[in-house]
Amino acid sequence: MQFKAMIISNHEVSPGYFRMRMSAPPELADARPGQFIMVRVRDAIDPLLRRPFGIFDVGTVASEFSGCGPQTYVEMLYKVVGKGTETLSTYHHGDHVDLLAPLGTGFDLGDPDEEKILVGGGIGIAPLYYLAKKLVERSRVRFFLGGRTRDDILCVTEFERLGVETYVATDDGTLGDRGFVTDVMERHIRGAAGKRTIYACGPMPMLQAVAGIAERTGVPCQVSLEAYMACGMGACLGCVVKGKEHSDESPDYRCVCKDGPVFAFDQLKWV
Amino acid sequence: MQFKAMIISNHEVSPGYFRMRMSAPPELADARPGQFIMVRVRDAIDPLLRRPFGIFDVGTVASEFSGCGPQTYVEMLYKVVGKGTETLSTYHHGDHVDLLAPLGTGFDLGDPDEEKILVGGGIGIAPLYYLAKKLVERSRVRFFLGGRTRDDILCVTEFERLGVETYVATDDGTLGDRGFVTDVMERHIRGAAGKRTIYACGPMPMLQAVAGIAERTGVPCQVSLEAYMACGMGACLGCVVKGKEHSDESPDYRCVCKDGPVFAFDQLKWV
Amino acid sequence: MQKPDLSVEIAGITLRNPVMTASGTFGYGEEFSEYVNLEAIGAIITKGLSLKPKAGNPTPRIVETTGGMLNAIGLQNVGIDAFVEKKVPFLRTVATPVIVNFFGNTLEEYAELAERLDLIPEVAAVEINISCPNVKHGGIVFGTDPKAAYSVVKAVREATIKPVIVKLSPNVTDIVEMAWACADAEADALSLINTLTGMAIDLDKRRPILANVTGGLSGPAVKPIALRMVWQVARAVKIPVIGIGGIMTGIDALEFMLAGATAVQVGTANFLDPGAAGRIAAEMERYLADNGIADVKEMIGALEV
Amino acid sequence: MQKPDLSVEIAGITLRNPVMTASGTFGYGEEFSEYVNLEAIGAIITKGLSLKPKAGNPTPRIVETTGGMLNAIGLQNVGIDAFVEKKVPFLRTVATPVIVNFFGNTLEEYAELAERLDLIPEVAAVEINISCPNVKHGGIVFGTDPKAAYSVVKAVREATIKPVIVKLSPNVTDIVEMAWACADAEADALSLINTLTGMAIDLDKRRPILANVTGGLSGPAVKPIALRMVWQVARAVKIPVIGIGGIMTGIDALEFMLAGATAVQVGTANFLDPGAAGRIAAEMERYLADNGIADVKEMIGALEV
Ligand SMILES: Cc1cc2nc3c(=O)[nH]c(=O)nc-3n(C[C@H](O)[C@H](O)[C@H](O)COP(=O)(O)OP(=O)(O)OC[C@H]3O[C@@H](n4cnc5c(N)ncnc54)[C@H](O)[C@@H]3O)c2cc1C
Ligand SMILES: Cc1cc2nc3c(=O)[nH]c(=O)nc-3n(C[C@H](O)[C@H](O)[C@H](O)COP(=O)(O)OP(=O)(O)OC[C@H]3O[C@@H](n4cnc5c(N)ncnc54)[C@H](O)[C@@H]3O)c2cc1C
Ligand SMILES: Cc1cc2nc3c(=O)[nH]c(=O)nc-3n(C[C@H](O)[C@H](O)[C@H](O)COP(=O)(O)O)c2cc1C
Ligand SMILES: Cc1cc2nc3c(=O)[nH]c(=O)nc-3n(C[C@H](O)[C@H](O)[C@H](O)COP(=O)(O)O)c2cc1C
Ligand code: FES
Ligand code: FES
Repeated sequence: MQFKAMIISNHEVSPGYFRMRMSAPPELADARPGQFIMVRVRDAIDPLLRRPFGIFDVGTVASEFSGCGPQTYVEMLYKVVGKGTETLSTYHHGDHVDLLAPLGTGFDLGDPDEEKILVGGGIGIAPLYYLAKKLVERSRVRFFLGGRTRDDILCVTEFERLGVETYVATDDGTLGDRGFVTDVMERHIRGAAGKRTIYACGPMPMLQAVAGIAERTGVPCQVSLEAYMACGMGACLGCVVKGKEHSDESPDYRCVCKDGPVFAFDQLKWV
Repeated sequence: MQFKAMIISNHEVSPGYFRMRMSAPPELADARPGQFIMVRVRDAIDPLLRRPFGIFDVGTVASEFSGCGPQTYVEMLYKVVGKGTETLSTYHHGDHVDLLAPLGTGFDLGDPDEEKILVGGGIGIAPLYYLAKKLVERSRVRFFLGGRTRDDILCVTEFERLGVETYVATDDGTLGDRGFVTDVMERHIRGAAGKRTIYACGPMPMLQAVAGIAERTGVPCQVSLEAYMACGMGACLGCVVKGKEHSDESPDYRCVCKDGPVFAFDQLKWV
Repeated sequence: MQKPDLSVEIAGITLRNPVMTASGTFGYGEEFSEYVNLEAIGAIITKGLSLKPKAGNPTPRIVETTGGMLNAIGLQNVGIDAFVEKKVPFLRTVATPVIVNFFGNTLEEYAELAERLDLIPEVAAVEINISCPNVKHGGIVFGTDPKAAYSVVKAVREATIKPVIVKLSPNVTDIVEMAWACADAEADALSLINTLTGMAIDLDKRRPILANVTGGLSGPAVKPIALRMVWQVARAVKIPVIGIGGIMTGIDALEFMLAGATAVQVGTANFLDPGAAGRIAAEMERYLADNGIADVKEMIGALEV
Repeated sequence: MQKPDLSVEIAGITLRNPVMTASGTFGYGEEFSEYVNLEAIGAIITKGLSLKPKAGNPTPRIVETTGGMLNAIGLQNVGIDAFVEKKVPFLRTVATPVIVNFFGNTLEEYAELAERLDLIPEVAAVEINISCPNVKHGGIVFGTDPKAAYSVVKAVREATIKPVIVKLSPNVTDIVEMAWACADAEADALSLINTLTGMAIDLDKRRPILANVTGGLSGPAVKPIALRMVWQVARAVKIPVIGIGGIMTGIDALEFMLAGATAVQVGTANFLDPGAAGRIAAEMERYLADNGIADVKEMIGALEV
């Protein structure tokens, strides 16, 4: 869908990280966790391309008092890294942006009887909140959250409020354990019995570590990837990633935008 | 001078016309009428070039009550015509723009004992208000103001408040006389005795008509021109206009930005 | 006033309006069908096709630059067999001309593919992408050498009775010379411009951003260059010219027509606004109506210089 | 850490930093002296000079495009006599190397002007603008034909003992071939790119916006093309290369150096920000300091591909 969204709120949740709520048509309430949106930052030429962001949350509110009808909203959580996100961070309630949403496939929620392990690195937690919200309805969910320093650890309270058990690690030990969140997660998996699935999103080295753990422990794992995108709909072939069977002779490229951004880790070629 | 100006106010004075007041360093209070400013509309690449605008007014205010020191301001009056002016029109109190000011030479205030005839077409009145403010201190000033329709007639009250006699003409007769303001002005000059100087700013056909009248009546006349500009300081040679002596063999180009924007009409080649 | 007539004719094909989607920016049409009424656009030009499937380049393949973007997709495509099997069935359902953009690495490959395309009734015309290195002749790019361009166009011309459009590369000293060579080889129309070769660098990593090092620049940044080349070529040849490069609005499209283009293609704009092609056609219609112009064909080459 | 060393050497001239002002965008230096400390920049390159004063083109001469601008100033300049009389006295007072950009309409004019410039002690080096038509040879542009470029560079080379920089036009199929021709003719350095030929149209008036119809495109829009050409040329020749095209920040400038440039020139940026040249040098210094790089020369050609 393409629509003009009104910004409902846009606030800094940690230095350099913003959470933005935008109005959306009712159909968006059916978006699947792991799907993403593409934002046209300004109705102008610079920045030129749309910027992709995970869906942090969707929902519908109806004010009991104002008598307004129900209003669907979509939220994103973003980090200011360049001119697009910087411009977004200046927007206020009442400003508008043009959105394409929902895009991509999303996470497979899988078997309710198993434990769900969520692993997020830095801003990589963005698509995991909406996922957690869906998963806790049916499964036990643990969330492993890592970042460089404590300012990069976002929304712990929000996850805990869902009833998710949350584990934090920072590279510098300023919050939670010192070290890699993937190590904390691996220790947990090794110690525990029963079936589980890992859902991961974050920087590539973290995803590689997670894929390694999944490989070693035989735990199924879904990862959400990022890639430079132009169209977001499988047309430009700008965002591809190497599929499992890829070789130079017999290429197997998948579109992150259309075939992903979520992939079962064993469907991809890791280096 | 180059400085960051804070926007103090920016409001629509007539459909599509805005008046914007910006903070300025104290030196700007010495700007001469007819000088102009170049505005960097956004601290970004699009729009790329600065936009030139006449100085509508400058002044200094000191609040009696707040105890703040005196604050110099500069004002411009602008018409929304393209992406630069459209962006400007969205700015609010507290936003910032980067300015080069004051640029160019400005009007010659001339002999106080003569009558001053100001002729403005549409947004061409912009540099005439500050001029009128200076002139009324010493001379009798009449202001002839023309536009397509009544929405293009701006700031009549402001001029009258200065003690300027104001005559209005519109092409469609929706305000003042129907017809060209230059005809009204010519009738006035022909009927009157004594010395006078004409100061004119507006679209090229109007300036050509004014120059014709000046020529026929022998009344000295200064015109303020517009030209596409890149540097605003005489370096790029983008803004030139043909001087009186211009011919293909012996070129005589003048920079509107540096040698102007105000020229004695008999210094220019009128086609 | 009546609705303005937006239809134009290119190489014997009548288009309901002059706005086509540029190759490589619109997939095979289906991808965009949710966002734009495919039957509101002039023609669909499909992603550059080759005989065999092509892997394309490693990633990153795209990067934004000021007012434009670089791409080094590397002509990844499904190959002619999968095209016929998987893409044509959808295109058959759309009442809009389909033009197939294609390329080869040798003269023979160009000719063979043209023969294959000749047999597909859904293909209204072919567009030859000549911006490819000729692997048999030391990699000299077909699109920058008039003789090589002549021979590839000639080979295709002889292999198909479908209208042949040749897409010119702007990376040349003299675009008119290239246009003449293609016209001499009996091209039915010329389209220009393809992308300009450019590069972007990641300072911190000290590496090119694109895995392929260089890529093709497109988008509004290149529009002045495209407009100039279209103007030069349209004055120099008798066959119709299709203008491409940075078109974002109906105004842009009409400027290209004034410069001499009979039709236009919209590329990068599809990424900002998936409905761009339909919107641009509508904007053209509005402009014509507002200005009392009955027929868009009046605009072609109407620039006064 | 100590302050990074920003100095570089081009053709025997030591520059305090690699940032020069591009010809035609900085007048004769004096115009900008209120906004930028002229002694904080690497070198001043003056407006293209000819033997006789030149009128330039009719107006409009400039127009903004997306991410760039077109100019068709038409090389208006005061001529060598007025230059010596009116511009050199100011430049003499500035402790910054002055490089004079110049052009001619014939080989002989180039040589004659070079001889005149050779006698002016304030001129640290000359930069030849070869993007001009050779009036004696049917208007073929010196800058797009390697043989013509060779002969004009050779003629200048023989007429002066000052360092000779040749400024290359990007409007060519093969920039490396042009670079080779100039290096063969014993140019001391190459600067690139000059502007790309483009055009803009006023739809309502149905006319080109520039009175000259076409103009030269500059600004950030062209940066990817400039970066690619600098990279190609720097790998191909042994003489130093000066990078030009859309440089707005210290980051941009350092990217050009990674691509192989020994120094850079800043053009259009001067219009947005008259202090651009000084600011860019300061931004380069800050980047080097922040990244523990002691000498800017470490960046030259340090791109890993
Ligand atoms: C499917 C998907 C989901 C994402 N979800 C989120 C999210 O929820 N929150 C969040 O903060 N970020 C997310 N990102 C990354 C986000 O898209 C980039 O941070 C953003 O595009 C940067 O834009 P910019 O203009 O600020 O940066 P610039 O560096 O100025 O951008 C320049 C260009 O590079 C592209 N680019 C830069 N970084 C990235 C990146 N990491 N991934 C893809 N393209 C990039 C931009 O889109 C743009 O085209 C996601 C990316 C993808 C592909
Ligand atoms: C010395 C001088 C004083 C001026 N004073 C005023 C004033 O007080 N109030 C006012 O409303 N306008 C004034 N103008 C005109 C004003 O500069 C343009 O209306 C404005 O630049 C348009 O910018 P834009 O981005 O909205 O339009 P666009 O059409 O998008 O601008 C595109 C380009 O064309 C240039 N341009 C467009 N129209 C003009 C024009 N009429 N003159 C010069 N350049 C133009 C722009 O600067 C820009 O580079 C003045 C112009 C000059 C030269
Ligand atoms: C991502 C991308 C892929 C492209 N693929 C092709 C292609 O396969 N064949 C081709 O002839 N042109 C291809 N092009 C060039 C476009 O068709 C068009 O000529 C160019 O982008 C200029 O138009 P624009 O500025 O409107 O984008 C591609 C362009 C882009 C941006
Ligand atoms: C207004 C203007 C005038 C120019 N005049 C000259 C000139 O006289 N001689 C020359 O060699 N280059 C001239 N140039 C080209 C610039 O020196 C420079 O090569 C070009 O603008 C690209 O750099 P930029 O993108 O930083 O502007 C001119 C450019 C502009 C914009
Ligand atoms: S972003 Fe275009 S195919 Fe994925
Ligand atoms: S605007 Fe550059 S010389 Fe006047």
